[in-house]
Amino acid sequence: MSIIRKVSKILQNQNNLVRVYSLLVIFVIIIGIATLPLISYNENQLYPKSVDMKSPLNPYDRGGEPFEKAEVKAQYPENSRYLGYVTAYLTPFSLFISYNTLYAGTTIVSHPGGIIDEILYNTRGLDTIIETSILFIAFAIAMFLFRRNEKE
Amino acid sequence: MYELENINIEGQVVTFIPFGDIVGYLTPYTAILFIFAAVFTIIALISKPEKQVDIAFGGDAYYTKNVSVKQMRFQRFMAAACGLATMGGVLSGDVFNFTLFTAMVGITNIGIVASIKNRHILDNAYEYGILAMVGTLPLFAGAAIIVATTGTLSMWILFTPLVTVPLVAKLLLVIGVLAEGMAPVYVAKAEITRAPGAPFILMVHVSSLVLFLRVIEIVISM
Amino acid sequence: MILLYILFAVFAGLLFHGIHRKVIARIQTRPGPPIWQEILHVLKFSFKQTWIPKTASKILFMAIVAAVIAIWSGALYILISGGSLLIIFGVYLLHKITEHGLGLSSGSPYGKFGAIRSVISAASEIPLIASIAIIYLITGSLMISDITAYQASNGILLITAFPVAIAMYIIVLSKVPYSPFGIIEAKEIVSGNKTEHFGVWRAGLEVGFSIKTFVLLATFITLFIGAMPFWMLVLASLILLLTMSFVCAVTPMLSPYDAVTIQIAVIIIVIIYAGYLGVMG
Amino acid sequence: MKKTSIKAILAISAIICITAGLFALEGIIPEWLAAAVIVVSFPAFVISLGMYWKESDKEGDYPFVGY
Repeated sequence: MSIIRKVSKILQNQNNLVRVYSLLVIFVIIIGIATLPLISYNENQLYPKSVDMKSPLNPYDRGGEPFEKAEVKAQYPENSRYLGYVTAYLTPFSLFISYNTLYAGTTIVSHPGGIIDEILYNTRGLDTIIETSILFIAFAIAMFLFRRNEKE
Repeated sequence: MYELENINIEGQVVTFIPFGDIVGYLTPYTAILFIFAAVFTIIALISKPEKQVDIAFGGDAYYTKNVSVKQMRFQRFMAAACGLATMGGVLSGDVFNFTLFTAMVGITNIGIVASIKNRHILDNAYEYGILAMVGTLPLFAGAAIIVATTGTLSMWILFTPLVTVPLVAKLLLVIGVLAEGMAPVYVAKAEITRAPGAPFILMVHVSSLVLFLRVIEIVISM
Repeated sequence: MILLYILFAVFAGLLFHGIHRKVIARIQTRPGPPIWQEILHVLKFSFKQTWIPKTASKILFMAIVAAVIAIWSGALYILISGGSLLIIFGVYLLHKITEHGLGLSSGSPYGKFGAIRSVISAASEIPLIASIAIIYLITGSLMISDITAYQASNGILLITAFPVAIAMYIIVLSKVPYSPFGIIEAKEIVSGNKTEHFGVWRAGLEVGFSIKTFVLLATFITLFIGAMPFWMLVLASLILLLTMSFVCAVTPMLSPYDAVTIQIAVIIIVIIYAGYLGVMG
Repeated sequence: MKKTSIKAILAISAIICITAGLFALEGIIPEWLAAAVIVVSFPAFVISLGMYWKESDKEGDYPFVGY
């Protein structure tokens, strides 16, 4: 059996698919580690992030008072006319949590209306829409598969 | 207002669409991809699935497989979502936005074949789905390394010669799209092609190949 | 002007297919058909009774034929006007999609096998053609007009970028009829993905494929040898085709996954070459 | 499809192809626009030409399924 036959025998088995791909990823990561000295962190970040351990909204705290304007950086400010408004809008319940505990930030993702992030809604709104669309698609598939054996 | 600095690769910007910080654009190259994806999405929406002919072995008989209306509706919905995600990925002018659209294509591709009751196809769809999930790691890692080393995600800035994007980030992006769309060896995807519902199955290929074309353009330009 | 070019490319491409068949036959010591056989084929097909198979997905069945002609006419315009090489690369990939669609749309088992093989071969053909990105590393531009200008001053790319030329040669080779890599139209699956497209549909497909052959050969010549007058371009394409006819005549068709493996081996060579270019500056 | 509608498509696509080509030659419309128009109308021309010559009136049948 020639070497070509041997290689194609490995490649044509779909159970090896993830293994072959992992080899590819490992190869790229080795290149990445080898070129690590050439890569440096850029201090001048467009979306700066500082974690304030004292804030109850940590790590989601973008600064600014609710209903007031805050300093927010954007790549193209001319496209976001309401830049900086509604930096952190909290529902009354979330406001209550943030006044009384230090852990509102850890629960924000788990209850609705916790925080409306200005960066997401004004400057990167399209991302928010796609993220939720991906979730919806996943739910639609799961729902269809769950109910497909039901009789009408 | 927005201009690509290097027009040697794909020509001048024809039009742009600003969504806040995400400014999508079309050049002659991406416009062709966009039109192609749009045409095939429309075909998937308006055409009925084919009836696959199968031969019963051991005799002269053959029979046709019919796609049920319920299954066709779901496949059509997924094909439309897949087409929209593809068009979004082609239009996008932001690296993170592009990776999100790519991840969405990976999920809808599984959705298109998920409704088929055929063990062989589902086995392969499972392997392919695992790969699509594994592929999100290099995909988003690539975008993360780009934002860490350059401080921005906008392609308008990244395509200028002043900004250097590390090689590893480019490679990670490419192999991420490979896994979401076409897989290194394509074997599972080739078996998925056996599923009935040709106009919808075709969207699996349209989305992955068009996004591969787009990522090549992004990587060369960066 | 573009209309004349398209009409010329249709006839030149069909004639190329005929010459290709003739040369293969002569190498295999057969008389072979006359060189205008493929033109006669197209005429014959367009005068045949035509319908759409009952099991087919009708709109897809028809639209795919139009798509094949449309994308390659577009590629021809890009090649002549010296546009972006990326667009021709894109059209090549869109052609892969139409190949899948051709086979899937009819519902015939043979068409389906052709489509599956087309998907398998996409695994290696697509990364292979992506190696034209290396040309950007060398010339600093992907516009065909810039690449020919670069070759006029710095020597032809066939010599200076030999591994990429090999990759492109294999790409063009896998798209000519009777190629060792042409697994989608192997005889054991009748006519592969074209099986159910008969009559007018086949005539339309042959028109599209003839433009495709012409564009791919002319792209290779322009890309690796440089700009030349149009009649010389056609002549050089013909000589390139003759080399491919020799390869096709003396090699058997590979089994599907072996074709993929061989192409992957070429990809690895190209990647090593890219790494070498990157290290050397 | 009816023969008359095929005839109409054939005539319209042929006229569009030729006028686009002539207009580009005269410089009335830019060349890329002419190319785009021709790319869309040329396939319609080729297919409708064949259909005009010989399109069957009878319904389709089942595809070739082997010997």
